[in-house]
Amino acid sequence: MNLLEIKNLSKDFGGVQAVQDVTFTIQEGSISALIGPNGAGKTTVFNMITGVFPPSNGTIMLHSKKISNKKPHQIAKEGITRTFQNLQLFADMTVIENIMAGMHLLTKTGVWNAGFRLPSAKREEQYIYDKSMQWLMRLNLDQEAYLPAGTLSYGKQRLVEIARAVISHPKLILLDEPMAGLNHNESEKLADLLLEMKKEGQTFLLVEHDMDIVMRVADHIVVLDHGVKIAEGTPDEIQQNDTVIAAYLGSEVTI
Amino acid sequence: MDTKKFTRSYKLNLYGIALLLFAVIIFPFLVPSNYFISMFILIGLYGIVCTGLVVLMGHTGQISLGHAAFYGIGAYSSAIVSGKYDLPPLMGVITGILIACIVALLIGIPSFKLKEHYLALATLGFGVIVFTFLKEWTSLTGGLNGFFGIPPFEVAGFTFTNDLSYYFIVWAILVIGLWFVNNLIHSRTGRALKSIHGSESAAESIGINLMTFKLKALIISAVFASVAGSFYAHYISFINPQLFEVMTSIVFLIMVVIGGSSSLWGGLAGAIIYVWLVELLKDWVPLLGFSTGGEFEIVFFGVLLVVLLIFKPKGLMGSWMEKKLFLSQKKNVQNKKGAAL
Amino acid sequence: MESLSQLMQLLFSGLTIGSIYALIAIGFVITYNITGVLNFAQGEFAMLGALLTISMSSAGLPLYLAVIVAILIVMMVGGLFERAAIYPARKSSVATLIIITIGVSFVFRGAAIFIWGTQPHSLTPFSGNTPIRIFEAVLLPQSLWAVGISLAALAGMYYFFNKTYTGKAVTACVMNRFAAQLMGIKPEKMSFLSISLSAGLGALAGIIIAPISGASYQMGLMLGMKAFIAAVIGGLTNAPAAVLGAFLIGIIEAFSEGYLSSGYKDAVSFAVLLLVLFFMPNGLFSKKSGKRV
Amino acid sequence: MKKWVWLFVTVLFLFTISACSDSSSGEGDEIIIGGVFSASGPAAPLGKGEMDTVKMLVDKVNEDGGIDGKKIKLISYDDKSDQNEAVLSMKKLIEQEKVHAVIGGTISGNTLAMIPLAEKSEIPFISLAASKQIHNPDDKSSRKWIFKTAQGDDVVIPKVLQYLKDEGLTKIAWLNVANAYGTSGHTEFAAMAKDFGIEAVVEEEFEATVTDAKAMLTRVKKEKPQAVVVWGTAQESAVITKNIRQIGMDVPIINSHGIGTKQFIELAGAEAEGIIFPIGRLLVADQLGDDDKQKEKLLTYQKDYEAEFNAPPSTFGGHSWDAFYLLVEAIKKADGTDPKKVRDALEKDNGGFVGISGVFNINEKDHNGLSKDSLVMVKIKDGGWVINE
Repeated sequence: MNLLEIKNLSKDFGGVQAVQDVTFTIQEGSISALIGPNGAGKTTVFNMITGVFPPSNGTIMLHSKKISNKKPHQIAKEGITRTFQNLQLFADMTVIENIMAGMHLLTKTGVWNAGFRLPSAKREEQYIYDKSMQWLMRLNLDQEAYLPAGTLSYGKQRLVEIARAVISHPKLILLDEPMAGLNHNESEKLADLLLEMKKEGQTFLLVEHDMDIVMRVADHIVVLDHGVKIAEGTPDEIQQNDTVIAAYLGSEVTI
Repeated sequence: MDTKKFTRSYKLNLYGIALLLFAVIIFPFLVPSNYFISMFILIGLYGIVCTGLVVLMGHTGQISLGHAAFYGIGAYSSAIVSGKYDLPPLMGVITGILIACIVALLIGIPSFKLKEHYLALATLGFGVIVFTFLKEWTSLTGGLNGFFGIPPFEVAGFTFTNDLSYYFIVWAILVIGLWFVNNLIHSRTGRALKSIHGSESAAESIGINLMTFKLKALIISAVFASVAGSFYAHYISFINPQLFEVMTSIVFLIMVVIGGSSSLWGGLAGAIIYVWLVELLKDWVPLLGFSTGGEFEIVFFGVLLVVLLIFKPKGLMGSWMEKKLFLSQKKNVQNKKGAAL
Repeated sequence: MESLSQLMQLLFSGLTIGSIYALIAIGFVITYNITGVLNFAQGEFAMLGALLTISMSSAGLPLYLAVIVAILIVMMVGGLFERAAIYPARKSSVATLIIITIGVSFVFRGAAIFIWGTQPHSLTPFSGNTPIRIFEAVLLPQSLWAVGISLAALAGMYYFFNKTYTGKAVTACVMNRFAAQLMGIKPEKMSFLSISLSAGLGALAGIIIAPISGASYQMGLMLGMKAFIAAVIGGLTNAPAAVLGAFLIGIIEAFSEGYLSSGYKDAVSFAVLLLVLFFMPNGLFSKKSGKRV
Repeated sequence: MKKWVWLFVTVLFLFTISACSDSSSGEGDEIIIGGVFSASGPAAPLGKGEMDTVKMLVDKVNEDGGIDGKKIKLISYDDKSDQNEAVLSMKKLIEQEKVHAVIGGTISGNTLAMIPLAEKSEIPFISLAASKQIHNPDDKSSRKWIFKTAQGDDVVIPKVLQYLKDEGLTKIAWLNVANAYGTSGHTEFAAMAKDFGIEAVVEEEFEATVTDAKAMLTRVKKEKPQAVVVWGTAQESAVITKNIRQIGMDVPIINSHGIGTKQFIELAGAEAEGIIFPIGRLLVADQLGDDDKQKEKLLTYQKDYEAEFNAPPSTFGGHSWDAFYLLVEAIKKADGTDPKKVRDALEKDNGGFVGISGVFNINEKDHNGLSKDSLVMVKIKDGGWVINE
């Protein structure tokens, strides 16, 4: 079943065509990857999906519901969360608080209930805590739960960021270069985790430069170059696509 | 897994609040003079304003250079409702809260599109405009001649006439306020506010509406300021617009910054330090051999302020809390790791 | 005829005060862009400049010499201020830095009371007091001085920033701190230079206005605030725009005073500030976008 | 946890200590007088002279052996022109220093904020500020313990209006500074002008920080007033006065008593020439006739003050001279410092007291006791002051 449908998506920044007429779909329960040389427009597509800026043209549909032109927090409410290329953790909050903050959309205690600590607020707080702790234990981060997030190693911070995005049961998670800054070992582990979560039914869309990982985890790959989609298909198909090879050769990167 | 460690800072603050409550109750028996009581009424009032500001500045990361306006709105609402129209003082306090909320919304919606310096300037401008209203709307506020004859606060048949009664109600409000803020910052809303401070784009990505939560923080701090203003008016019984000038907003900001905006206690600590410092300088500067103190007090105060902030840029409580919590937890982790080996 | 003369009069008044704001506003812009600090003590430099000049000229120094010496002293004070207060705290938060500059302004004001007392002081106009009449409106020689000097200062700044090596280095720092560092320019040095330069400009503003309104220890605060507004209206990143903003604020003030009531003068300026911030957050004269919101 | 306990204990302890050490007073052989003056901040030009005067007088009285052998101890605070500081200082004086009476309150706002404290603690309080509300409030609240030595606007304004009437200047322009001083003058003016047949053809305000008011003055000029009244203190009034002449208005300018300092003449320069204003006799003491009751005291005060501070005294200092000697007289008559007796003596036994600000006729109904005869109209001539009567 189609989870996300992107149709004729375009974006121009004051005359510069960053993304042009891009169309692709994402299947529920799959891992899709958006690849392409630097400046291909991958992050621009991400930013349009997450509502950072509106598309100049085209539509984005989630479960056949139009979500283009919504604001970032509304997109999150629709069920799309994300991680950032340059880590955006709440550095002064503890690890567990970061993850608890990720539960924002699943909970609803307001200022009044929270401020006077009414029973409903207490119950909810316990629920948030338990669930966050489960994730931390799954990620093997429970030891670090009470450290300020900014003091963790890069790889662990990455995991915290993913946990924060995944904990609210989003329909789709966008990962912006999740492997950046990780060593080989860490990358492999993260890839395993993604595959594991896929098995549980989680859908991902990632932008990634590490082609080994992409080929390993992705079910479906979309290739962009100069803002235009030049190929689409399974990893095998993409690896044999001449246009893709040419584009990458042109930018002196080999697959 | 139990929540003991997670609620540690919450519990610590609760103990602190309980201790404060105890101190508040025994304090009047320890001091020999009523003067300290009235000094602590002022500290309490500033503490209320600054505790609210801590939510806005320390937790949400939004600066305000116009909080004297909310303080003034509370004071004048009480003065006008109870002094001019002879209505129950409690209604004045509530009117102040309502007006403060509305004004906070009106100024917040356009202002929170701005950041940092620009937000500071916008709130500064807002402060000047409210001040001008208080000054020029003479039929209602009495203008620069001031508003005198504000009746004492009164609720359920009890009239607050002496210092001690104001001391208790002001500090009771402050204790409740601290408890409220402590609950708040250890909740979903509090985490949302803190995440805005941490990273706006990440906060949005987990579904936090920046505008709504910034407005919530502003409204909370505006209500705190307004309530403090109301009780100031009833206590002193005379107010004039100059009390709510830009300089007062700056003084609130000074208190929060020297106290440490990242800690629950920063506002109160700042209020105590500020008032205390001014008081001490008044006594000490003449000892250094300067006859009329005024100008020297200002110079000393300025120097102390600069030195303090250079060495403790996060304020006194800020640096202390950080060290305390961070170090103890790091130790915990190391201990555990050691145990595991 | 009468309304024309009033119009002219308002314009003259606005331009005079606007030129004072302009000098201080340029200082703001320079300081803000190079150090990232919103300097609330900027207006105090004007106060120091004015009072120093008055002291020295009443001690018998010729006016031009008093002016030069005063500006130099204030520049040194500015440099000292940067080294002692701004530089050590340069990595602190916005609020902390604002409070530090406010703390410094307390020190300046207190010191001024100590040295000059609380009484206002006066300075004789630079060149006579015979008003020039244009369409029934009155223009004082001192106003001409004010506008002339601020325009000359602007030209001087332009020359400095675009033609001299040091000036270009400062400009480079504004545009890209990192790149400038790579080219061997030390941002710390630039920070020192920029604040003492702004201090000098502030002092000049204070000296010009002293014959018009007198000078006292508390004159800095409001001058500083207004110059602030001017700089922000102009866009804070652009000195010529700040000068335009300053003249605009001067004229708006004069007109709201002339046609409305002077009680609302400050509120009107700040209302203009809010409108600009809300609707044109990059300033009236700026084309760059995205930096403020 | 431990640190919390520490912190609070320390705070409490320190306060207690400083409280105990400060309240060392209470010995019966001293008369303790409290003072609260605005010696810094915006009102400093007024408050500094007041504070200095009282200090000088206390030393003088003590050198002469005190009052009935008892020395006077003065405890004076600078409220920095800030209301909260004033309230706290007053509180400290009453509660902690246990003063027998308080002199002070340089500005009306601070005085009004301190009044409830004096009333509640039943301590005689002599204010130096001008507002009518200080001794005769609109809301008729109690002012039993409050006295005042400055001419209020209810005294000064009639003097000015009388002058205008005598000169036949009936259509005038009224300009006041936008602060408590200016607006209270305006309120009084608006209430009384009609009784003297004076009409304000234009009324305007200007800021205390004004640098150029020509814009506003062009509007005033259009109304063609016969005279301009400028109600403000030295700096801003000088700017306005200069501007009036610069835009070519040649009508008489009447200023307020707030400009009675040499600074005004310096600031306004040549344009100060011919300005008329009401003021206490201190400024023109040397020109008074020998039959003038005040002359001798005025000259003595002038001489003493100049010797001590190397500057001429101001009329504001004069107010605190009056407050001090009224209090001294009252203490002598009350035979001690019992507040009630001192208060009664202030109210009843000070009739005809000759002071610096004028001749006081304090009674139960009037806790100020000055009439408009305590003022003279003075003209600025050749950079000095001459009596214009």
